Amino acid sequence: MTEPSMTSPARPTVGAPGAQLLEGALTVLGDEPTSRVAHLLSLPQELPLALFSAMARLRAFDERAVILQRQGVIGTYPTYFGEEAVQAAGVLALSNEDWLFPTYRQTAAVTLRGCPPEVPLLMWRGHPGGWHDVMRYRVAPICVPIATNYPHAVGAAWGAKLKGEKVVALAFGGDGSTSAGEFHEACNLAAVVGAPVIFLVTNNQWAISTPISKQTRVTRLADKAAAYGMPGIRVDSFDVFACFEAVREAADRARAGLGPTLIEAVGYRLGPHGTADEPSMYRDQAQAGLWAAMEPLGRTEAALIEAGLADQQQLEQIRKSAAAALFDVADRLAATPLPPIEEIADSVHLRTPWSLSPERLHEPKWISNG
Amino acid sequence: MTEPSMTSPARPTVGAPGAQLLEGALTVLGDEPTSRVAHLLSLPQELPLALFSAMARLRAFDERAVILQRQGVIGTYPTYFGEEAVQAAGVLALSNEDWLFPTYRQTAAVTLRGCPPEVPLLMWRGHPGGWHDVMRYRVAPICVPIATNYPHAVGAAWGAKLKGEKVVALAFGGDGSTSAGEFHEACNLAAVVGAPVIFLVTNNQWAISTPISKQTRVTRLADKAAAYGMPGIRVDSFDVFACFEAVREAADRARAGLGPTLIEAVGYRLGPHGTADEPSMYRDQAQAGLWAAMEPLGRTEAALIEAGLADQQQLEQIRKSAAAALFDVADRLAATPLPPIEEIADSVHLRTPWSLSPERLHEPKWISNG
Amino acid sequence: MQLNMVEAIGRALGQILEDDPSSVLMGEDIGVNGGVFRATVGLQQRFGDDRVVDTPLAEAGFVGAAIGMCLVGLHPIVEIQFDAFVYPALQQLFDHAGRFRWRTQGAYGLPMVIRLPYGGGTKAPELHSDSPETIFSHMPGLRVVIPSDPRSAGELLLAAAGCGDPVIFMEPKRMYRRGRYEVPEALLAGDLDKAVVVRDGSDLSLIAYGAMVEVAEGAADVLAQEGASVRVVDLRSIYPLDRDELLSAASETGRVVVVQEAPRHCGVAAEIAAMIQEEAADSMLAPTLRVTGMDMPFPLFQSEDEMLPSIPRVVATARAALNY
Amino acid sequence: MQLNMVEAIGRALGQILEDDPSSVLMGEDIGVNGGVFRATVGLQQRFGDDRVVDTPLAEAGFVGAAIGMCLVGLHPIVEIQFDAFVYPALQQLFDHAGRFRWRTQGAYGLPMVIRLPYGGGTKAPELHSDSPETIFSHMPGLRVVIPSDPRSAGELLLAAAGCGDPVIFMEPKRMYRRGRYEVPEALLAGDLDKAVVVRDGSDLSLIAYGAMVEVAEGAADVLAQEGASVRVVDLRSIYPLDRDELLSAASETGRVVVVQEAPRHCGVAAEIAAMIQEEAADSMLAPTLRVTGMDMPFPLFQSEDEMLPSIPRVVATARAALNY
Ligand SMILES: Cc1ncc(C[n+]2csc(CCOP(=O)(O)OP(=O)(O)O)c2C)c(N)n1
Ligand SMILES: Cc1ncc(C[n+]2csc(CCOP(=O)(O)OP(=O)(O)O)c2C)c(N)n1
Ligand SMILES: [Mg+2]
Ligand SMILES: [Mg+2]
Repeated sequence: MTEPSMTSPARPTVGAPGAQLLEGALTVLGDEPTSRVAHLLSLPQELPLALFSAMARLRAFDERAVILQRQGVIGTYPTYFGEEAVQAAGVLALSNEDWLFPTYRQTAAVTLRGCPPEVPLLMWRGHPGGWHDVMRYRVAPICVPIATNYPHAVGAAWGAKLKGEKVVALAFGGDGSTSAGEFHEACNLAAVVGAPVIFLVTNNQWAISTPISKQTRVTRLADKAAAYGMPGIRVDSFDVFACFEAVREAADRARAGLGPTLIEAVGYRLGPHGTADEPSMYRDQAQAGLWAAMEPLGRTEAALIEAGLADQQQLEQIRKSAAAALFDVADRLAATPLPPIEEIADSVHLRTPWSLSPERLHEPKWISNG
Repeated sequence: MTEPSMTSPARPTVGAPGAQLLEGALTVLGDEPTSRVAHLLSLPQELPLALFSAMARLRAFDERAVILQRQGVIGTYPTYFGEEAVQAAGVLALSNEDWLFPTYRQTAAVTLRGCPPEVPLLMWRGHPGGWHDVMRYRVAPICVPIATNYPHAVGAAWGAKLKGEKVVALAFGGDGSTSAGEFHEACNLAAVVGAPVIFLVTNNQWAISTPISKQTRVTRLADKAAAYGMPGIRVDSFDVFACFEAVREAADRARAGLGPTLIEAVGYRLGPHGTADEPSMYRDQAQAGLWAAMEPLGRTEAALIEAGLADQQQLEQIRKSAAAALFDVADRLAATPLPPIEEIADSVHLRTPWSLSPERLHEPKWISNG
Repeated sequence: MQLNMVEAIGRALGQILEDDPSSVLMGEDIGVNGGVFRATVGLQQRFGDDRVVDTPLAEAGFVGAAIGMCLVGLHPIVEIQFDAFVYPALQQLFDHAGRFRWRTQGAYGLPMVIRLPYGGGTKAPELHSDSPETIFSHMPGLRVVIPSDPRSAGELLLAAAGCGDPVIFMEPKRMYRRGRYEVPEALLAGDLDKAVVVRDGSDLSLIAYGAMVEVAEGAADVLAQEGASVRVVDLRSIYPLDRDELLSAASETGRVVVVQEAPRHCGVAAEIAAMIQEEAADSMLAPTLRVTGMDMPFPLFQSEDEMLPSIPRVVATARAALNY
Repeated sequence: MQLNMVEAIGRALGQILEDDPSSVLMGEDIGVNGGVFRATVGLQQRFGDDRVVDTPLAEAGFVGAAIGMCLVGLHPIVEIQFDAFVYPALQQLFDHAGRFRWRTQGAYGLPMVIRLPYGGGTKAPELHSDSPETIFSHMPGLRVVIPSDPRSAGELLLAAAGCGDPVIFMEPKRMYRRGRYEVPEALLAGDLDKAVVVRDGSDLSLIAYGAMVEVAEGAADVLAQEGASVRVVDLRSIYPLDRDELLSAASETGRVVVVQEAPRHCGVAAEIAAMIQEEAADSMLAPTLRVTGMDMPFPLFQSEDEMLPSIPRVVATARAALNY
């Protein structure tokens, strides 16, 4: 479950497919050891470990979810193995007043805002308790239809701006989402109205089985920002410190009234698209395996140790306690009662229409002579 | 009706709002007189006059249509006054084998492929005879919903390519259309599959009352091409020779297997959005009037005379006969019988379903006891 | 005061902007230009361009943005320029607007209104005459409301803006300038769920909505001359239906004709007919008949009167029901 | 040979690609990966990536492109990955696909098929279980076809590909792997307009389609044990409806129950009930009753069996009709 901790913080050999995409992408861990260490030491004291802990929690959730799926406790599950850095940085670089717009691939991001992990797990268990409290966490419901969360983020950011609040919105997305019309409409609208929004697009080079080369002809998704007159930033998606800087800078710009930013977090999908997907059907898994060295927890660990900010044991402990917190989660899931359908029907409208009233839900109750 | 023929071919004073947009746009007429003349003389002998004639026919149609609308012979009509150069060049730079995808603003373009002008006029008269023969002219039905014609053009071009035919497709559109998702999806798809398609976008700086500054934050629409990895060309929309070159080059590229091109034809909407629109509600019409000097027929006339390719009288004659051809068009429109609704209902499906059969169209015929 | 429908809508919008500082109007050309139908004339001047916002040409984008605005406490009212131009936004409406409250287990709603000028009868170009209410009423989570006259337009728009859930507010554009009628100076929110009996009668009920209410009333006049006492019910709420009023009309008159300009197959009239025969079968003296648009694209305008239910078609169908 | 539904669809697609050199398959992940449901497995290898094309993630774009392909003589068959993901393409389908033949005054059609895996019962995540057939059948110009078993899937898909007009071909994904049944080695095109009586009966007719046919048959078994002779009709064509078969069922059995998993309001069952009472009122011994999904978003999967019509619900409703 845990990765070899001897990973180096540096970037991988160019042997990995598409590794050249990392060239020119913002990096901290890929820098010279001295500047890498200097960067980590320049950060607010708690931050490096906080980022690591957040990633460890995300990892523990993901690993547990995969197990729960195999055990039949939850249904199909989209693992995000390897994308913890982007998510942790995306959440921690913003304040809790800021809004997040996750997709199916960031369902645990809300746990970094304090939501119990049972909640997103209930979602994958097909249970309505899986919908977290949107207003409490300022995290939108997870979004399944690709790219449709981008306009929401623009609206929230723009709305906050209209109200004179200094709130930023961040939308997550993938390389595939950039082909969809709503990505375009959202980026364009955001730029026109100067919405304080961040489009954080993880280019993991795959949309299910579709490689980035069949998705778009440009090799750098960040170049798409030019079409909207907004900055496009490229960052190493496996480098939590670089991701943090990129998001923080974009948030600063946004708060300063300078409008939206597109961030392309460059990487590679280390795992399958989801538990129902079989990548060996469509890609060379041995080749793909060359990217494993970039796995962000191991890299961060190595860097933290190198900078003297933590020792191996301490980090191991963080990972272990993150995992431990989820050992009995299956019991908690099982213990969560399913609300009756009448209650679910009653949740659709503020004033429930007659057709969704308990008496009308099942035909025999109201059919004459039934 | 006809413009002062003493117009100069050159570009207007910068006093016109947004005139700086023309900077860097491809031009022939805006060049030095010597190179301008040289260019015209370098063209195939018939071409300059053919372009002028095509524009004259488009102008005559447009002027007649506006009159017919005032007379109540046709309904709301979207005039394209000032956009004749883009349309004439778009049609003439391609072969008759190539496909055109017009919007509501290019309804007469099909007449340059031999379709009688009554046909598009019948469209605005609300008569089904207004649908031209799509396969005969290789011109798609006019497209009202903004940007939805772009994917069609991509499909036609891509399809031709898959079939091994050297056919090009050209889609017309406006500045407003670039904000719509389907513009993006079409451009991206075209670039990925290398479809031989030309996106010919007229930036007339207005989408009804919405100025380009509220439409997008970039000032050059052609810059959007970078997001797709295709070339973006800017051309003076009032310069028929420049437009011709731009389209021809894009078509050559497409036929050579080099994929799509985005052409931004830069200009200004000289007239209202349509006959129901009142531009003085939302723009300074006096300022807007400074663009009138760019009116493309006058400019072309001046250039043709300057190059010794025609004299004033000859050109006047071309305009007059174009107008004359439409003098009695109202009678022809009136003489076109309206097909009965049963016939229209029968045109929806190849095998007409019972619900659209003549007996079922009007209730009383089939209702029991009716 | 005497207002036509579009003026009444403009007034209601002004009142909403005045009373609710969180309300925002969005749409294409609604600012300086006041909208292509002039419903928002003067509002940007009055309330500023932070409250009355021109958007780029991107219906999915700005309907999606309206959803996001709700999250931060705004109450957006979105104008779609014409009926058919809502189609690019259907994914946002079906996948998000209609599902938000359910996704918060009932806790939070999206207080947004989509204003949609719709329907035929204005001699407009293609795709400017659609009547897509069925698709909104079938896809869950959306309320669908259609006024028929200036006063109901104003009152229902206020109610829609205050209802706390997304409302597709469809405005029969053919009625926009169909004469001025009395509208109270200060509008009060109407009842969003209620159909209204616009004229009482005991022999037959005509159920209609939007521009078809006027047609139904015209038909009722003709039938009255033939001695038939005809009730006319203005549906107003397309989803949810006012079941009580519909079943009363059915059981009290025993004969029902539903009029809709949308295509027939799976239209609102089908739902009403199905419901009446399910729940009031014993009272019915005749089948519930439908006068509807045809299952075809709305014809180019020279033939639009053939598509649109007319007084003669309604009268003929009503006679069939009366003689059943 | 014995095939399940998804294999039968794959076979039919292979046969189409083989017989019609103008046919092209398009969609997300249909090439190397063979589609998320594996319907196209092996086809790209067999026919090349010019015939079986992976598209970018842009449903409006590639459905629009399919329309353009038709103009140059191709016959595209588009796979949409899951039901709800067709919504971005609705504008293309409503504004263009459904209107093209009418826009050519009947002269030219678009020979395209949209394959849409749909419906619940597979314990899938949100927005992977919708049943949007109503919206396609209401909006003019589209044919809507739904098979219920491997053989009808293969035969109707062939018919759809050959019909000359756009067909929304909805595949009940819950039936994809519901056992293998005999399918002819060489498939022949089925009849696109015909409903099929899957079992005869004289006391009551159950009308169903897609995955609901199996449920209706299960209910018919139960009712048979109670002594009721129940006819089961598989609708197959959602638009146009097979009026003759439906009216025969109604008038010959006098009692009808329609089963659909889509929400009730304005569903296909409403249309059928409305039509039967309009046209067969005199033969009916009971109202036409409906067993449907509820007017709410398809619930997260733990509750999906509450949404989906079940054998007990159909039986109970049938009993109500029988005892009427
Ligand atoms: C509109 C829409 N079409 C199709 C799908 C099915 N689908 C789910 S994930 C996915 C690929 C997304 O790829 P990408 O955007 O790169 O994100 P990733 O999964 O790699 O994180 C597809 C096609 C969907 N969810 N929504
Ligand atoms: C999807 C859609 N939304 C709205 C409209 C209404 N509409 C018609 S023309 C137009 C402006 C188009 O501007 P532009 O693309 O610049 O083209 P132009 O009219 O200037 O030629 C609008 C909003 C439409 N036709 N389609
Ligand atoms: Mg991806
Ligand atoms: Mg324009």
